[in-house]
Amino acid sequence: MADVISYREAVAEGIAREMRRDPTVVCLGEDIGEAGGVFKTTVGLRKEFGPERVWDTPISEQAIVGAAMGAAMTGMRPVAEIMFSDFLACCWDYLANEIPKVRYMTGGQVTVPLVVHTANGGGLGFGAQHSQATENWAFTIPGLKIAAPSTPADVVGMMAAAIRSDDPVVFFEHKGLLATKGAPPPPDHVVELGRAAVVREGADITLVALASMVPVALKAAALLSGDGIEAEVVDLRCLVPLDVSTVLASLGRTSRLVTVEENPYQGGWGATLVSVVADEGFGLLDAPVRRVAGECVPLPFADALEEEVIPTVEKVVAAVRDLAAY
Amino acid sequence: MADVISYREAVAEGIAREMRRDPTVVCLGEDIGEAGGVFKTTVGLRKEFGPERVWDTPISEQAIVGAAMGAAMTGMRPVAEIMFSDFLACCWDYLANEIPKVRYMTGGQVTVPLVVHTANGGGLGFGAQHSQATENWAFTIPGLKIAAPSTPADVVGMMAAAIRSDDPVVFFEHKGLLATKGAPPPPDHVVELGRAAVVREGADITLVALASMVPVALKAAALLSGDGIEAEVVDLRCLVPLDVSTVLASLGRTSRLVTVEENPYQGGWGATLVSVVADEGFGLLDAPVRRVAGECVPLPFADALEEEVIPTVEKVVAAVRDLAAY
Amino acid sequence: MDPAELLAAYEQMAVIRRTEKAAHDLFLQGLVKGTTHLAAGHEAVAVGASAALRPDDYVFATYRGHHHAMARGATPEECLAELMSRATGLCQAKGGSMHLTKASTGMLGSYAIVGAHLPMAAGAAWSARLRGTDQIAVAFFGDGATNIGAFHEALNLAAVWKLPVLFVCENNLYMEYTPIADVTAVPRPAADRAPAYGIPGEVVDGNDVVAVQEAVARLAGRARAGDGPALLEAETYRHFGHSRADPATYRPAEEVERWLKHDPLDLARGRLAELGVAPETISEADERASAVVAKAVEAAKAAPPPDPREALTDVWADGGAAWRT
Amino acid sequence: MDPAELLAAYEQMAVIRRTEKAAHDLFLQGLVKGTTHLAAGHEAVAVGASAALRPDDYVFATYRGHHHAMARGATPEECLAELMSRATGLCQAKGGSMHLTKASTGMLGSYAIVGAHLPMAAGAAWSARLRGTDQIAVAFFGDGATNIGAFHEALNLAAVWKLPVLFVCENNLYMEYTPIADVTAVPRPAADRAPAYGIPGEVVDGNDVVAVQEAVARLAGRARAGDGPALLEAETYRHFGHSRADPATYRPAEEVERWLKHDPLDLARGRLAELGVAPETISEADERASAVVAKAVEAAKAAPPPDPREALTDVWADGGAAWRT
Ligand SMILES: Cc1ncc(C[n+]2csc(CCOP(=O)(O)OP(=O)(O)O)c2C)c(N)n1
Ligand SMILES: Cc1ncc(C[n+]2csc(CCOP(=O)(O)OP(=O)(O)O)c2C)c(N)n1
Ligand SMILES: [Mg+2]
Ligand SMILES: [Mg+2]
Repeated sequence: MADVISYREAVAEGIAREMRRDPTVVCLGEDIGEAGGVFKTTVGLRKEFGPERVWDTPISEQAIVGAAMGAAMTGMRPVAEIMFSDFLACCWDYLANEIPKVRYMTGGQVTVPLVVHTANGGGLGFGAQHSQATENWAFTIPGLKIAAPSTPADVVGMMAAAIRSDDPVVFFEHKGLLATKGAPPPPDHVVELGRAAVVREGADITLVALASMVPVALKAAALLSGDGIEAEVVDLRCLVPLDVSTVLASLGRTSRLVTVEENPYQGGWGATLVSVVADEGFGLLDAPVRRVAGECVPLPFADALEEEVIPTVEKVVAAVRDLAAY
Repeated sequence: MADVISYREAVAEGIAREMRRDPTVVCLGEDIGEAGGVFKTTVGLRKEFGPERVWDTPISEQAIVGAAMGAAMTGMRPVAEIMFSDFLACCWDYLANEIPKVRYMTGGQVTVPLVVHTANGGGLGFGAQHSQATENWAFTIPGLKIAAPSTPADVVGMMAAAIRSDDPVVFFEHKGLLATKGAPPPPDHVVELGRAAVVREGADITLVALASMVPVALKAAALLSGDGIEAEVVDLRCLVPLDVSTVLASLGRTSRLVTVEENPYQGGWGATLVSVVADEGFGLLDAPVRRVAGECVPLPFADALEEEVIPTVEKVVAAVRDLAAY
Repeated sequence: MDPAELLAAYEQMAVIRRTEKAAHDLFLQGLVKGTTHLAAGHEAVAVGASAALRPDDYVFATYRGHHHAMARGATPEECLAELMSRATGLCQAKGGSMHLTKASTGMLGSYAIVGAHLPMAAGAAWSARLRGTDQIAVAFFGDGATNIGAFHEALNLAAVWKLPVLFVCENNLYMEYTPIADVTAVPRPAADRAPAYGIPGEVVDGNDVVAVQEAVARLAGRARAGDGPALLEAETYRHFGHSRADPATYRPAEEVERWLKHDPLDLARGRLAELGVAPETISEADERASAVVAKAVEAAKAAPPPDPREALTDVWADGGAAWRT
Repeated sequence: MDPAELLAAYEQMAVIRRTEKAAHDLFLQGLVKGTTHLAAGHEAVAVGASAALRPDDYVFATYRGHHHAMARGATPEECLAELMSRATGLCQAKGGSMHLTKASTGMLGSYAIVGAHLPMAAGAAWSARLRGTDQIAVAFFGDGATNIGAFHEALNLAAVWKLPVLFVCENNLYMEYTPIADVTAVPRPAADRAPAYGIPGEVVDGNDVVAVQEAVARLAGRARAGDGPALLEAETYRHFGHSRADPATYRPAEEVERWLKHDPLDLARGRLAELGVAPETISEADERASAVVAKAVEAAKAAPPPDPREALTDVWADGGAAWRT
């Protein structure tokens, strides 16, 4: 394996590793076969595993995810691709009403070990219907596990955990990170779902971020360090299970919290985290809690406009400076 | 008009009033015509306005809401019924990606004056796929207005505002309130969207509730009064626009906040409200903020189980007592 | 079907009919909460199809699915206990009438979002093919489901992938209260759509258990042999209203009468007589059915309610419901 | 089409072709961000259909919709300015290539979720009928869209309600990179589905602007007269890849070659010659088209970027974006 691996390659690598060890892992989605996926995140799978394990589908998001569900209930571990996470809306019934509920409503008779992986997020000028960070949609639905890695190694390790999970996992791959590179994952790399990572230590404030917002938070932390403010940065990695313990532990050290979220402020995941903190961590807080989140508007096309809507390093720095002055 | 009107009758009355004053108001949905709707919330409309204004549809949620959108863009004010709010998942693309975005993404060229009204919430033993409180799904989507009245008069007044609104409104009618009765609305009753109501005054704690949780909060307040705790109860009435000012003003008086939400804790609307308060209202808070919300599980069928999942008066009382002791 | 098979099918239909009647009565007595969608009148579809399937085949049904659960081996007691919110219910009282499921016999659930289970059935068939078994999957659904998007997507995918799946429409002429003809562009909501997927589309008398059994056996054989999916439209009628206490006044009296005269149990009795089965033999089957259901009602009534703590189990495969760590 | 009409159509197609070429070049130069889906090769569908419509009819298109915007009166400058994120863009740079819209001429948007606009078009047609105008609505979509649920729901609703709406499929043989034949159960993804909705389904040479104009005129007349919707499948081919810089290597060389020989502009030129239009007249049209597009490129380049504050406007009808009070 090379010295570095891209996030994009890590997706295919993560899936391939599991396909090698478990013959029940199969892939389905639009243009994922010969073409290797629109984001090239399934390159090589068709070649290595053949058409009986890597299936091109029609443009039928309901059939893709519904068929994955039926297969998962009957002994397979399907990995379904929904090209852009915005399109989860086209099969939302399966994500909201079927997959996460069937185990519970049958009194535990069935399990649904499947992964829906999808390209998430903005910043690339794809406009209102191809740029959303929709992890918070999934977060409204009990019964879904939610993974959103920020590094190539985590992509591989969390994909392993997701595919091995007997529970349904929605796996968000951030479009803005696809080209980024990082250390390759060791063999048999598995990152347990529900474990946040403290990716930078600091005593003054806790920044909690996810996916593409992790590098944003880290850049902001580096700038703030110049001001003498040392930020601790927590990469949540998963929304469900939500690693509240790691966040509260960090808050115990810093007493201040800012969430950095790409999804809109209204209904964003950070709100739930903040509400836990405002309850269980109230005594730890020395200052208001702030959320740097997407503006409550659709995503605009022009980059000059998109930057106004998605959190940037500058916005995070400004929020932290403001709080530090509290 | 009678002395009292039921919440159920208020829905039909609210729609009828607008249909009388504006010929562009038309209704469409499954079984809404002759049958008067599965919840009998459109009784009488077909008779009064005829089949050219009250349209029965196939079981095609996407076509229903998509057609409403096309009609709204071209001079009509459609009122589309989605029978149970769980089924919003079947047309989520329209609610998430089309209706709330088209105005913005065309640079303001079009407007979408439509109402999607739907029966929401649990407590009736309808099980996992017919009992959800899904107002928080809509709350993840910028560009939708969200109404969820708790009294018959508000149903009529908010329906008037919703139908007259040039913006799309999702109108949640709570199944558990349909049979409740209340004072009839005066003629020309219009309740502006985005105005919460303080439905009980109290100096010790603020309870913020929505729809069926308003009577729950009021009952809890009455019990707490016996303990000498006077709760102020705020009926939010809308999630968008969200009346933060009324909540902060109440908090200024009480210094303590509990949200009472039927939707699940994870991703529930109260989280966003709490996050605003933990930021802008931090200085007002004397105690942790608590959210009494739905458990993070699907809705079970048996009432003994459903009661464990949906907030009850007892749970609200316990949360408040606990906080009061802080 | 030979006389013994037909008699067994008849008895199964008689059990279902009485269970549905019991469910109706229990609903009116307030012992069944929420809602029920009774399948009295549809018995021959479930029983005829089941008779043509293998025990390891998969079945997916709708909120109107009691008959399918029982045809695949769920006992009246398990079903009624579920409806009555008892701990002994088929889904431990977590599912209710609309979600009867017996996974151990391949009855993989009843789904209450119209049409949603058609892609699932395609997926189960895909899985069977991938695992190299020759199981098939069957989805049962109503006429109303033929106008929803998931129907179209499932049929096309199943056809393109040549999946061993049957789509069996129980055309009972109505969605909830609206005649299907008022909202459907073609006279046969299911069969007339088959050409759009290049698959066979057949119509069968859904009240004739033998006709259903034969049609399903033929189409199942085709599917098992690798010749792909098929659509079967079974004409039938519901004896009760759509749900709960719906009196179904939207249905013309003479239509109801005509269909009640074309009762699946009567038809089966006629066929049994033709095959020379003695009237007493049939009566005995009826009596056994009555006894089973009467006992089931009592047992379900006597069963305990679920432990409230069960509300917070079985979200995840580990049995728990924790969403945070 | 008489010679003057055909010449006008030709010139419009020439303008579209050159605009698409310009968009491609500007994308490669980094002046167009995000993505583009060029319609070069599809011009005759848009121009032929537009020639058959009334100015007050409604048009709904897809992310591959530049040709429809221009055929309905958007200027190359407005379109290119939008693609180049300029304040003067058709949607003030908030929409981008995938969402070109010119509501003032009834071009009610380009939608980037496959199939989503078909129900909208049905709704616009319903609205026309309710308002008692005799406008019609037309939805243009790709072959790939015929397998998504919204297609099915829209067609059935339109048929049942007999709405004045046309569904025009631009069958260019591919979804993104996958041949439509690999994932569709019938040979003609659109036309072969028409019987499932009891409506006419026709196939037309989508590269022949005259044939398209005639077919649309006929079906539009039918719809306007109250005879309901129709499906038209226009066979065409895209000259560029699916999007951005896709080289489309998944397409066999001889297939590409065959289609490039069947170019809509060449076909129109041939027809013009048959009608006796002089070669110089055609060349003049070409030159005018080139000049218009060259000027549009310069004007768009010179236009200012949008005011960043525009990011927070136009969510609501009052022009604002406030979600709280
Ligand atoms: C997506 C969706 N829309 C609407 C409903 C409400 N609903 C439940 S049953 C039903 C009628 C279904 O009719 P049909 O498919 O003919 O089945 P039947 O009840 O006649 O067996 C409707 C509209 C639903 N459950 N799901
Ligand atoms: C619901 C949905 N699924 C997938 C996509 C991604 N996607 C964009 S264009 C496209 C291919 C569409 O093919 P077709 O309908 O034939 O139109 P064409 O691009 O050939 O004009 C796909 C799969 C999408 N935009 N929407
Ligand atoms: Mg029916
Ligand atoms: Mg195509």
